[in-house]
Formats: sequence, structure tokens, C-alpha cells
Amino acid sequence: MINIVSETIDIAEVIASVGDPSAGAIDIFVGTTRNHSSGKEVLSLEYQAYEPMASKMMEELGEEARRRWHVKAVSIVHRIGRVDIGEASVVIAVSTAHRKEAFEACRFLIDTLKKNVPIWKKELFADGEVWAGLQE
Amino acid sequence: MINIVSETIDIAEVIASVGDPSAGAIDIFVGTTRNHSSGKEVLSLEYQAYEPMASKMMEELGEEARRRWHVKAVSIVHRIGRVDIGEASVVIAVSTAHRKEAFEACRFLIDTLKKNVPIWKKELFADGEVWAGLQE
Amino acid sequence: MISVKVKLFAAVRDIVGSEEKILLVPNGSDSGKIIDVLAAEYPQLRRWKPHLRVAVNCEYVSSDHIVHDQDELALIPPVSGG
Amino acid sequence: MISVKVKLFAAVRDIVGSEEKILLVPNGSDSGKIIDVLAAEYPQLRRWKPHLRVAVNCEYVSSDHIVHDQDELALIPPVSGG
Repeated sequence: MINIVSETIDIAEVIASVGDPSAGAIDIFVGTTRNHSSGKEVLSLEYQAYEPMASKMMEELGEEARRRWHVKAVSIVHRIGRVDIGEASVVIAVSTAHRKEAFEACRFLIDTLKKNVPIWKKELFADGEVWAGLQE
Repeated sequence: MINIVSETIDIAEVIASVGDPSAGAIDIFVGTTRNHSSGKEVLSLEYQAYEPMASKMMEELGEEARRRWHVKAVSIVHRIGRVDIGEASVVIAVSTAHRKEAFEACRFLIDTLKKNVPIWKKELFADGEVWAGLQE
Repeated sequence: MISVKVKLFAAVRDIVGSEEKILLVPNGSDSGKIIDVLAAEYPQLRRWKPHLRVAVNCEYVSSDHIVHDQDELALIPPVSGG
Repeated sequence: MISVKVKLFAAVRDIVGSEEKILLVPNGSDSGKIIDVLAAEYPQLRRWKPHLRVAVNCEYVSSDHIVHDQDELALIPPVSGG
């Protein structure tokens, strides 16, 4: 399941989507929106994506994880639009025979997604809003 | 949430239990029962625990993770009794401000649980059953 | 001259005030040139240039990548998904 | 003599055929001695001895740990949870 959605991500559904009787391990990463950034209170967040390219890259990343870590199944779901504090903006799930591979593949996927996949986060503060990314 | 249960683990509930508005990352490990072990087909599994000691150690492990990785919240739920193939035997969830700590703490928790927490798995094969552990 | 579509995102979209622009540029233009053409019209883009990656048809390309008629480009400011 | 409770698990429980045993052992016995006392009654336990850890009151202890009256011990075969 590779998906970009504008509603709440159903985490249980994402996990179920990587279920496999030959898998012994599932690692799941959930990115959630924080109430603080750069020392200031964040009121809410908004995500924007270049959808066709982001979907394509997420598919390619999933394929790369399959090849490199003998992944049984991988799902990546990113939410766009407004996301309230504490809600999931991204969910990545990876199933493998053994846990080491699940952790490594999941870590690779979120690290690479954050570095390269064309999605942007706008943080709304009491005194204005700012696109994250350049400062980091 | 530190728990030993004899029914299906509600993974979504475990994840929700570590939600925190100051957390930006949740890593979740799900151990699932595999249909193969030592090259043979596994029909089902049964887990046994020394419950008071297992609970105490799981609490202590959670505390250690909090101290070492600035964990916001941690939950560890292990299932005992019969567990069918593909079902979750253990779910560990860790929330942190940043993802590196979530992955490291979660990895530490499952590695240490598997090494030290007094829980045992019996694998039922077509031709008999065996307690895992000694061979590994 | 060739015609390319340029998709705009995040801070760059806010500066241009539009999700995409259709640009007419000389044959043989590279992706860096596309940014210059837009920056001529929107001077605030100049300070962004060193931070922008360019994608052509949903693939990142280098700044000397030659664009073709009907290509879909995207200016990619530093990403912050996840 | 002191009385200790010994909890049994997994393969060791199957050998003994019981979840726990109450043992009377001499004052000053260490946890290794407890295994020997049980192994005298259940010889199949002998090959397990090198693989067993002992817990006293829910804490792992070394094999020379002196046990006390009313302690709850547990023989811990190699664990396989997770």
C-alpha cells in the first residue's frame, strides 16, 4: 500500500496490509505532528505534495527496501492537507522474516522519504506560518 | 501500558497509548508468529510466561528506555497462550520527540526482551512440539 | 522556442502565487535556465535558487539537464515531509 | 532446613510435570544446589543445568546466591519470547 491521503491515516489498516504468514517481524514508523518547533508553539500543520512524483518515489523506495532487506511487504502512507497536533502525518510499515531487517528497512524508508520525497510541511504559529525545510 | 494478555493484542490501542503532543515519532515493533521454523512448517504456537517476573522486567525495561533515550511514553504488551500463525505475539511502541531515539529504544526493548524476559514459545509441528530457545 | 510546464510548491508557490506556470524558453535551455527565467519575473526567487532542486517528468535532474518541449518541470524547495 | 518454592517453566516444567515444587533444603544452600536437588529426583534435568538461569524473588541471581526460607525461586530455561 503506497498512498497519499487527505484524511486520518488508519494505522491498523496500514499494519494489516503488510501481514504475511512467513513474516516474524513488523516495524512501523509513525510520524506525528508536534506541538513545538524551533522553541515555539505550533497550532497546526499543513502538508503539500507534488503527488505524482511523491507517489512514484514512494513506490521506488518500497522496491528498494524489498531488494535490499528481503522485505515481505511494505506500506507507506503520507497524509497531506491540514493535520492537527498529535495526528499521524506518515505511517511506514515493513514486514520481514527477522526483526533486524524490519528495523533497518523502516529506518531507511523514513530517512530517505524525509530527505528526498517532494512533500512539504507548513507550520502555523500564533504569530504566522512558515514552510519547514530551509532552516533545518 | 505494560501488559501480559491472553487474547488478541489490539495494536491500535497500544499505539494510541504512547500518543503525546510533544512526540514527533513513534516506532512500533510487532512480533508475529511465522509459519516456518528450522525449515519445518509450524501449525501454531503457545507462549508461557513467568508472569510476575516478566511484568516486572518489562516495567524496568520501559524505565531504562525512558532514561536512556528521552522516551515520552513506552508500551510493551506480550501475549501468552495459543497464538495462531500471523498473529501478534508482542507489540512494543515508543514515542519520542525525534525518530532516531524511537528506533533505538524500540530495538533495545525487543532485543533485551528476547534475551532476558522469562517468556517461552512452544512450536507445534505436524510431527511434534518443541520449546524454542535452547537451539538458538 | 519550446513550452514547458513548471510546477511550484511550498514557499516558491507562495512567492509566484500560482501552482504552475507555462513558460516559453529557447531550444536547448537547461533546468537552471528555467529558474532564471522565473526569477526575472519574481525577484524573491533569486535567494531560493541555491536551495532548489529541479525535477523533470518526476525525476530529479542536475541543473545542466536540457529540457524539452512539453516537459513537466517542478521546482523542489527543501522538502519537509514525514 | 529451609523451605523454598521453585517455579518451573517450558521444557523443565514438562520434565517435572508440575508448575512448582516446594523443596526442603539445608540452611545456606545456594541456587545451584536447588537445581541439583531437583535433578536427583528428575535425572533429565541434569543436561539442562548448564542452560538454566535461576531467579530468586523475580531477580536473576548467580549460581552461588544463598537462598532463604520462603524464597520463591524460578528455573529459567533459555527464553524465547518476543
